[in-house]
Amino acid sequence: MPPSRRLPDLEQLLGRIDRRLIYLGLFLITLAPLVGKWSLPLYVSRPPQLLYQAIEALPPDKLVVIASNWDAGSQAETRPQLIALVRHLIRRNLSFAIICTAYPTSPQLAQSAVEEAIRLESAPDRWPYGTRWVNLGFKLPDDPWLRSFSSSITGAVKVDVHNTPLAEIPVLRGVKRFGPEGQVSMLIDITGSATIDKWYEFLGPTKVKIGLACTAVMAPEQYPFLDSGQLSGLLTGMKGAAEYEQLLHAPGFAMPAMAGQSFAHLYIILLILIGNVAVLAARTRGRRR
Amino acid sequence: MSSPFTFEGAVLWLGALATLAMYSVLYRENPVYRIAEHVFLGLATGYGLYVIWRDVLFPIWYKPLFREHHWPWILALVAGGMYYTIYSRRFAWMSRLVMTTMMGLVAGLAFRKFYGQFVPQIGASFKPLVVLVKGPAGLDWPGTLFASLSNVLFLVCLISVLTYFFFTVEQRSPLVRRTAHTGRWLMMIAFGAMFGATVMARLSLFIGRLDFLFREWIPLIR
Amino acid sequence: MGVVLLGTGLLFLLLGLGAYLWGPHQFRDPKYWSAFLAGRATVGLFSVLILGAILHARQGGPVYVRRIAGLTAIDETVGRATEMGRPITFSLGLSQQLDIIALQALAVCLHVVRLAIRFGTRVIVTMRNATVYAVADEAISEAYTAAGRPESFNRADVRFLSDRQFAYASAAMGTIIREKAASNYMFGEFFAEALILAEAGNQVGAIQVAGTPSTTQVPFFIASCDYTIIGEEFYGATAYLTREPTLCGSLMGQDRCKLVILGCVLIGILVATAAALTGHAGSVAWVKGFAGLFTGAK
Amino acid sequence: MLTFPILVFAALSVALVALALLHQAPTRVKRALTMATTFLAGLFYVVEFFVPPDPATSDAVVFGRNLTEMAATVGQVTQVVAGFTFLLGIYNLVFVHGYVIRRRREGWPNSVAFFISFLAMVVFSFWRDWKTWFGGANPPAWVRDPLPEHAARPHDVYTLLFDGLYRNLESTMFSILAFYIVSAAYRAFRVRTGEAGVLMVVAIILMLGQVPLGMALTNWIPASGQFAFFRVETLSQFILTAVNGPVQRAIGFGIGLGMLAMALRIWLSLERGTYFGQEE
Repeated sequence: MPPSRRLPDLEQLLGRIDRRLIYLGLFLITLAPLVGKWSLPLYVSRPPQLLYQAIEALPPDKLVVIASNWDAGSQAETRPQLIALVRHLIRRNLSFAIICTAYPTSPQLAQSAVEEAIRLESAPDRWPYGTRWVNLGFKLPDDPWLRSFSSSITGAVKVDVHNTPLAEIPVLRGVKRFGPEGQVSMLIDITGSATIDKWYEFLGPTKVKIGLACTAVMAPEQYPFLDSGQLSGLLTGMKGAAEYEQLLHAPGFAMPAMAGQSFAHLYIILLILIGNVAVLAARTRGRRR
Repeated sequence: MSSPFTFEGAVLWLGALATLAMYSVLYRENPVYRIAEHVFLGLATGYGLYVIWRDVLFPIWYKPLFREHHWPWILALVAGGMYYTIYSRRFAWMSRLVMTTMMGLVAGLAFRKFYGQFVPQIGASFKPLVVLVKGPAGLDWPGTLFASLSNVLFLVCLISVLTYFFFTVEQRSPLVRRTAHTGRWLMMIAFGAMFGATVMARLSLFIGRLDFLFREWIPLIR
Repeated sequence: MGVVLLGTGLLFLLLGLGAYLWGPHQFRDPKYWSAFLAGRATVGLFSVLILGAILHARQGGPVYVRRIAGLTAIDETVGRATEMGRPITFSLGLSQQLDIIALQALAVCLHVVRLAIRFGTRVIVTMRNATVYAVADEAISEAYTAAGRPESFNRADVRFLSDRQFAYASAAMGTIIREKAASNYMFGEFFAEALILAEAGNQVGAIQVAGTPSTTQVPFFIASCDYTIIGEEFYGATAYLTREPTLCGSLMGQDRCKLVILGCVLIGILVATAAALTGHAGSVAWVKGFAGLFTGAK
Repeated sequence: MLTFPILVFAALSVALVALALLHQAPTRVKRALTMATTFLAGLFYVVEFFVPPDPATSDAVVFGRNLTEMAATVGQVTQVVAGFTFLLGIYNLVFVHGYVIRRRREGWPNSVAFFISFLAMVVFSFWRDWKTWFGGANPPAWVRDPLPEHAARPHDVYTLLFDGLYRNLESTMFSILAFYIVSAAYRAFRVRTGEAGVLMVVAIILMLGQVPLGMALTNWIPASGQFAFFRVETLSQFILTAVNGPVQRAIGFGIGLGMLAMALRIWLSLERGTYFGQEE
């Protein structure tokens, strides 16, 4: 009887780890940083830096419009982006309005995310709904509506998400147009869907600054727009959100989530190496015989 | 943790239970997963029917026919009905007639698809093997070398992978054989890259679920 | 071959002449014809090359077809399923409508089914689109009739699962695991769910063969399947399996087209290189014009 | 207005009579007809494609007929006819699961669950929108919640089914890929052959290049300078653009040609016997 029958040899041990153990490992290693709020240092790349600088340079008396076009399917990437951006706006003391054009469920998700951002900045009394920010709800973005929205916000939207007429909402008083001559200084599209092209088309001519935060899959196509200056900055998925949190020195969900990503990636690499050690072990044993 | 007896709470709890039931398949295929799978299938089929009616049959068939009275649309019903003869031996030829007509349409569309998708890539492949990159002080040598080598690599990849896909040429000549072999290796590099680049997106999905389970449902993550 | 080329050429000439003489005034505008030449001529040329090769093969011209690794395994997989007394599962992919990819997947599927009928082994075929289901049901039931065993055809073995991507994935995974598939085939168009199906097959220890033109999913098939058929091999599969002259000739035509592409690219690259080195304005313009033949009008 | 039902009835009768007449025709005729319809159907798109477009509108016009506009209609007809086949798919599901329940096959309660959830979804989705399609009374609030403050999440049964169950089932199934990608990597990336080795090494480089912890490994290499290329994120970007790009393009050429060739064979019915017609 070969010795391997008595002792579970290296090859057996390392080469055939039960998949359930592997799954459990992945589960724990991704969850732990989220629960423990561990974060790792990040290297902030240029596109988030650009977005940060663009927001830093905005005039204080104008409004920022956030197009929140994500739903539960991409919330791990887009929700932290929204929270980080809103936190930055609060720190810069900039009022903002939320509009959703992709999913009917987005306004509610955006509402809870903004409320969390306000809580994280411990500013519930400084940022009451209506006087500093407003949620304009979901609108179907067909071309006529987009055209009207880009020329007059209050003309295209009549009531906010709670059905309050816009005239009764202080933050929108006098707000009409986008661009340097108008009252809106920037549009930031936070999206899990192909919404940005329409903004280029309809808001591009108004010369308003456009920022984009999108899922990782969509980002590569957007680099040309960053180069051409059509985009003032870009956040790429969860990584972009984490980089932004780093820029703000305000760790939220994304930094621990990126730590989870890092650990999980290393975990996979470790598993691959273990598997190969098993192969080597089998090979050397084969040679000995 | 919110109460399951409000509407919002009910949505949350249903979602959480559905999530856990689906994940249970990671341990092994089990009765709970089986129920979840069939519920999912039922809901998806119902939803599919709803979407087909809402997005296709109502706006482009029912409305023109019964509201705007474009009577020829009734013939679409006949054509659609002909599919249903697959269950009858005698009338099955009708289903074949409509199927082969559909196949003909599909085939006809392929020409434009090839034209739109692949032909432009031929023209886009005309990259010079030498790219002279100008720096502030004359020629930027490292830049030139890098850009040129990238384009050479491009050509090598294109030729060798295309050679791998030659089916009716016997690979007798060692040159052809080696080129095809290189093509296979280069493909493996590309596939490895695609695999590695996808991991992050998939993990993001899982982190999204963790966010749902442990922030919205059980508030572990604050 | 010559006749076809000549005939097609003549047809186009006549069409062009007719259009010029009796067509609307735009036909007399040279821009019209440059728009036509941009790209369409390439598609036309490729079609003629392929048709010519098919005719050559149909008239008995010799065609060699190289080995396609995964396809040699089909006999083995069917045999294994028979020995183990377990079924074969076959996914026709996630095409959202009846399309060329689904039809090719069905052609491979029918080959497996015909073999399985001879061995008396069950094949469970699943798909995502109802039109594909209708065609598959009809074709498979006819395969049974043609083999003289119409009574063995079980309608419940051709299954439309769902038109929703992940509902399909979940149901297909359940099917593969519960039926304890001895072999699992995945042919057709696949998206992210590819790995779910492949891992399910892996869990029950099925021999897995996958073939797809969806290049992004090939890495995951390579990781989880025993055999993976890549890219154009997917379309070459039926030719390799059946050795039908039409199909083999078609493969030969495709190879000729690839030669043309290679030739064009090489010429383009050489002139582009010369242009880059010398900065000669004429060659720069020539490369642009040559590339314009392929990228030109919409 | 009366003309409409008459026209519909006439069109239906003509179509059915034509089918009945054809049914009497011998197999040879039917087969010829099949080939002819395939060819004509394909010919439409082929002509629409090969006719040089009007430079002004980029529409293909033949003898005063705008084929590009007609193609849009043909596309709609195809969509509608394909839409009708969906019921065929549902028939198949009902057949399979009904069979399991009738015979009390193993796992029949699952099939019952299928029927219940299917019917619930159909009833509540159609009931909810019935008025927008066919008019009639407003559905009750638990079928369609009219309150504007619930616009984001209406408190009705459809939302409960869709947001509560369907959406979560779907995203969970999608996210299972995270687990499977790990187990597939562990199992498959073993250096048994050179090819597997290449696959593994490149995948590892790319994985490192995606996350901060991986980038930290090569962070000591200066970001600008001759060796910047070997920083893991630069290297992985290079592999993606300089190798993956052209390889995918070359694979794409083959796939495109395969598709074109197959389309030609189907259009001209050169591939007889592949799908139907083996029995004769």
